[in-house]
Amino acid sequence: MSKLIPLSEAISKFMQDGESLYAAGFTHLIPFAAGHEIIRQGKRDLELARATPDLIYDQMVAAGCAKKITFSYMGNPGVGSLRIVRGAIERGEIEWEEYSHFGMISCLQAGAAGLPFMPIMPTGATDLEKANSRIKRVVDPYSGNELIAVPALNPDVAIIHVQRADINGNSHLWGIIGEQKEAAFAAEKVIVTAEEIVDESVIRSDPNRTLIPGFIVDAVCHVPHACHPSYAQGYYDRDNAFYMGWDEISKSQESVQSWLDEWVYGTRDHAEYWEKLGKEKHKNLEVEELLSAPINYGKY
Amino acid sequence: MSKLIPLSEAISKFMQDGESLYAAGFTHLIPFAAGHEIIRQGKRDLELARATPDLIYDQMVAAGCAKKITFSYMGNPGVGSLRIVRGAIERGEIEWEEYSHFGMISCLQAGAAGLPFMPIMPTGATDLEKANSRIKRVVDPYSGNELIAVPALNPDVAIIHVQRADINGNSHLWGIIGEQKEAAFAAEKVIVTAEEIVDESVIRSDPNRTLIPGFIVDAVCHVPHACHPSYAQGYYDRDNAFYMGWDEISKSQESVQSWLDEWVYGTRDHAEYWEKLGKEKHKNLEVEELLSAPINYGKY
Amino acid sequence: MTSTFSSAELMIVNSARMLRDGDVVFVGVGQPNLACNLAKRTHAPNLTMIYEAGVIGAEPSRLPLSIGDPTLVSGALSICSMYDIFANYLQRGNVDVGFLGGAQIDRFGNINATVIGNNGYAHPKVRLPGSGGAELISAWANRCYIMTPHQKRRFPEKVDFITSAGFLNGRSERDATGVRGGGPLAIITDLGLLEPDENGELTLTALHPERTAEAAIENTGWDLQVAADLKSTEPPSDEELRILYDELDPDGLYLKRA
Amino acid sequence: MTSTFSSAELMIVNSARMLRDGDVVFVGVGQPNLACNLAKRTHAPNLTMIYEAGVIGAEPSRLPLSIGDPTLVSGALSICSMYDIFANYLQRGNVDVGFLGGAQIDRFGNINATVIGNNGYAHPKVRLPGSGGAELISAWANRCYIMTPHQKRRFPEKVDFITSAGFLNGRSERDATGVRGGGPLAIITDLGLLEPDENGELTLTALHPERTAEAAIENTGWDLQVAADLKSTEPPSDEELRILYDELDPDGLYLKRA
Repeated sequence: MSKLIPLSEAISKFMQDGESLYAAGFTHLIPFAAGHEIIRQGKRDLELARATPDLIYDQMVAAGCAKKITFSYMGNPGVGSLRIVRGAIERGEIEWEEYSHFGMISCLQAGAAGLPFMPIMPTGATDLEKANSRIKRVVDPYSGNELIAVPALNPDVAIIHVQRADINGNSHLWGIIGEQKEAAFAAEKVIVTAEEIVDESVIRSDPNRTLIPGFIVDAVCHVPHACHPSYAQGYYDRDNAFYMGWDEISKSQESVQSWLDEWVYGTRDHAEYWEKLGKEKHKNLEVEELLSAPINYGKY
Repeated sequence: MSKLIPLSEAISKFMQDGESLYAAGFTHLIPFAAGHEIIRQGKRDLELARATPDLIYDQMVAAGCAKKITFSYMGNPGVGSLRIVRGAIERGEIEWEEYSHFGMISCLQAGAAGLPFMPIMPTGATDLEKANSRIKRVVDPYSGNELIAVPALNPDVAIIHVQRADINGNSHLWGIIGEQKEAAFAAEKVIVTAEEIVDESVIRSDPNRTLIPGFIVDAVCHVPHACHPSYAQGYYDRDNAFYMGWDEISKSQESVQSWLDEWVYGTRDHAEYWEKLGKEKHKNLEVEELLSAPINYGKY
Repeated sequence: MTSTFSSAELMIVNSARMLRDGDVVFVGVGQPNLACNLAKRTHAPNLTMIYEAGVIGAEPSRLPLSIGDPTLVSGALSICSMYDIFANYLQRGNVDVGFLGGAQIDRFGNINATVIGNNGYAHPKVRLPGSGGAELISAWANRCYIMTPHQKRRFPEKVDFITSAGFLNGRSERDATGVRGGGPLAIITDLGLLEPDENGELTLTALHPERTAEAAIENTGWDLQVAADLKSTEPPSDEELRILYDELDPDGLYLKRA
Repeated sequence: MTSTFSSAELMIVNSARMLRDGDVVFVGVGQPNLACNLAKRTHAPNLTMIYEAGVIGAEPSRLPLSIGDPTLVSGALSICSMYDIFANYLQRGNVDVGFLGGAQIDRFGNINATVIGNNGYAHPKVRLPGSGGAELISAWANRCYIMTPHQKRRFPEKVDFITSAGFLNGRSERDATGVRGGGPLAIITDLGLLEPDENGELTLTALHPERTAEAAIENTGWDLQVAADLKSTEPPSDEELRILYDELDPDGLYLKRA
């Protein structure tokens, strides 16, 4: 039974005001198109979790979608500060919950594995633990030593962008695979956006590449170039100029608003957004082919 | 710096009497050639750990290599009983430590992750926990509920068979990938045997396929058909007839001894063992090609 | 008396009928595998089969002979590690159905696959293979089914060792352990069906064609209760048998034609 | 006074020299990345570089601009998940060296990358990006090096918030926490090197060419001790500078030619 629906339908059906969201992708395959659609649909009071909020959550916070943000590194990767989220925290306008990267990912891992917590070895740094009451201690029953414990994160919705999926949601991902698998298994509902919708036979030709099985997926959406200004390995490059440009745009609420007006509210969908970027930008982000050596599964 | 050495040298250099061993591979890529070489070299007092001891440990126990066995399913897969190990346990001739599959694999996962234990949700079955004092309880700091805890397993040596590796030990594996990665990271020393030694460029063409990075590997050995009577996905089939035949052979110590004399002590190395199996067997185990669809990493 | 249907036919066909379309099933080789494939080719085309070796959505072109058979891998939908299959699939609650078997099954559906004998675990009279995945399937799959021939030695009042929890000493005791799965919903034998009553005690609720309650009582190690509304299972249909013999096991590896 | 060598040159070259052949280095982008690549092309050809995005053994064909740059991926040796990179690599003890930076570094090498200001964590005057991988690198890498310009505001007596543990209030306090890594071995600044004494206090142990102890003392927020055997670092060689400018950063993204 096909789960292929337009992104706008997936967001309106599966992402409700007040729910928690993990838009996955550590520095790669960041699902910007879905984030923009959430902004377009005016979702409110979301609890946003991501190891790196990145520009996607900066934009969603700027658009007023969020009441809380959970993160482990709140920067503009390779550029500097993430001005909107930072400002909201400094002014006390948003709730936040903070971990180290491994703390954050261990929360997701616990959620994916059906465990209530994950242990972490001591790090000596206890100030964050004092500031975040969700970080606790657990006693190793073998040595009697105290370890750090972090709680399971089970977001209501995970959004995962993948290079290719079939209409049932069976998904191939490659390149940096940060926490997509963990987010998908941790979440209650899973929305997959994909660069390409392929025949099931392509998925079945390489089952080791399928990090997300279709039966845990609720919706599959065909959204090429969904990650701009992030990237999809093998499909297009990271738009570093945009990441640097955002540092300027995000310096004032006015310029952010006018960017949102033009690029998100002012476009019907991601196809229009991409079109609007223009041929030259498309060309700049193009990437030459570099194929993997095939492997043989054998006919048995 | 190449780590490529003959299997006999790898075993004599890195596997010492009295050490613990995890020969990895859940139903697939079982490193029989290395097990046979351990028998040939007359290693003694080994602590053997494997989720499924399978025929490889049945043979090593028969040959007197083991003082202890740790396992989670002690059967001849698809056939029935694992007679040698079973007899040794029934007669009290060997120490043993037992878990469920998830318990066993959680021990390895803890070992790989550098944690002293892993939590497991309650299963209601407490008889094994009463029998194995290494299985403990840990209190979830969030709910106050008791969970099961299993201790880290960090074997002295892991032996991992892979489809292809470069001379530095960077290894591609596919098909069933049970616990090879976990065993490699959990162990103090890692011996890789490989169907094929390939150029580093083949490995680098598909980094997502590299489950084991070379820098944790101590020795790489080129041993084609190393898994017989188990199999290597895409290279040759499982020899089901042998698995069934072993059920007969292992009914008496005499027939086991004569099998060992002929097939292990009587062969110089695995190449000779494979040759001795004969052309017809080789042909029976052959497999037709079925290639994966390639993926594009892109030139950046 | 020669029966119209073999024990294997009755167990496989009735197990297949327990499955619902869309179920995610944790399955082993042999009879459970045949039951799942039969269901998939009849009333449950959207069944997903998961093997503990980490294979999801296999479409084997030959009958698999072990849970790690390479024919399960080529053309499967997904493959994951053993840690992930038990954690992300089973422990997380992504498995609807598990199939179990065992040397002993007791009055409350507890299963022994570890040791036989009264000398305890450390001095086994007969050492069995042990849990494998069974302890976890019985705890965490939403529904469990047990397939077993109906024999007195397999159905003791109390098992010598609880490898996999059924209802322990009664349903309330299982509930108190906090395990997520619902426990055994039915034992499918070659005589009929045993289902847990409100207290978790296995009672005879249905008989297969030509089988009798007397035979079931005689071949059970406890005082088997018979349901007031004892039912009869539908005989295996021609179509079910055709699929089994012609499509699924043409070489007769698990099924011998009567 | 115009210096012969730029601050960036001095920090990168001296950081590179800290690395040993065969080291496995957990590295970020920017200056640490240049230091590692310089070491690999000079005295440490067998260096393995690991990025927290899960990339092992990258051979980028262009200078990476973020830790998730696709150029790190194409042609890398291995890629793993974020959980695995922190668990199996860093927590397990497979990382020899980590590079760190931070807004504040104090007398005992503790680092603040979280909040500036005296109102506490909940009411930050300046909210910084936070830990990312830093808390874990400082705890679990066998050796840590900190690269930072030598400025008084970066070197307070005590940091406002400990994001990453150095020696806490002294070496014995770090030891008592049971963390596996050895802590910061050196702070490489644009003036010289600070190294921990037996108590874990950072002291000036070496000066770069044309730099003075007075400048270092003046630009440090605590009473900086100067080692009795104060050394001088070797000036960057022509070959080191050639590799940096011609091979590693030909477009001058991180390095501006004097």
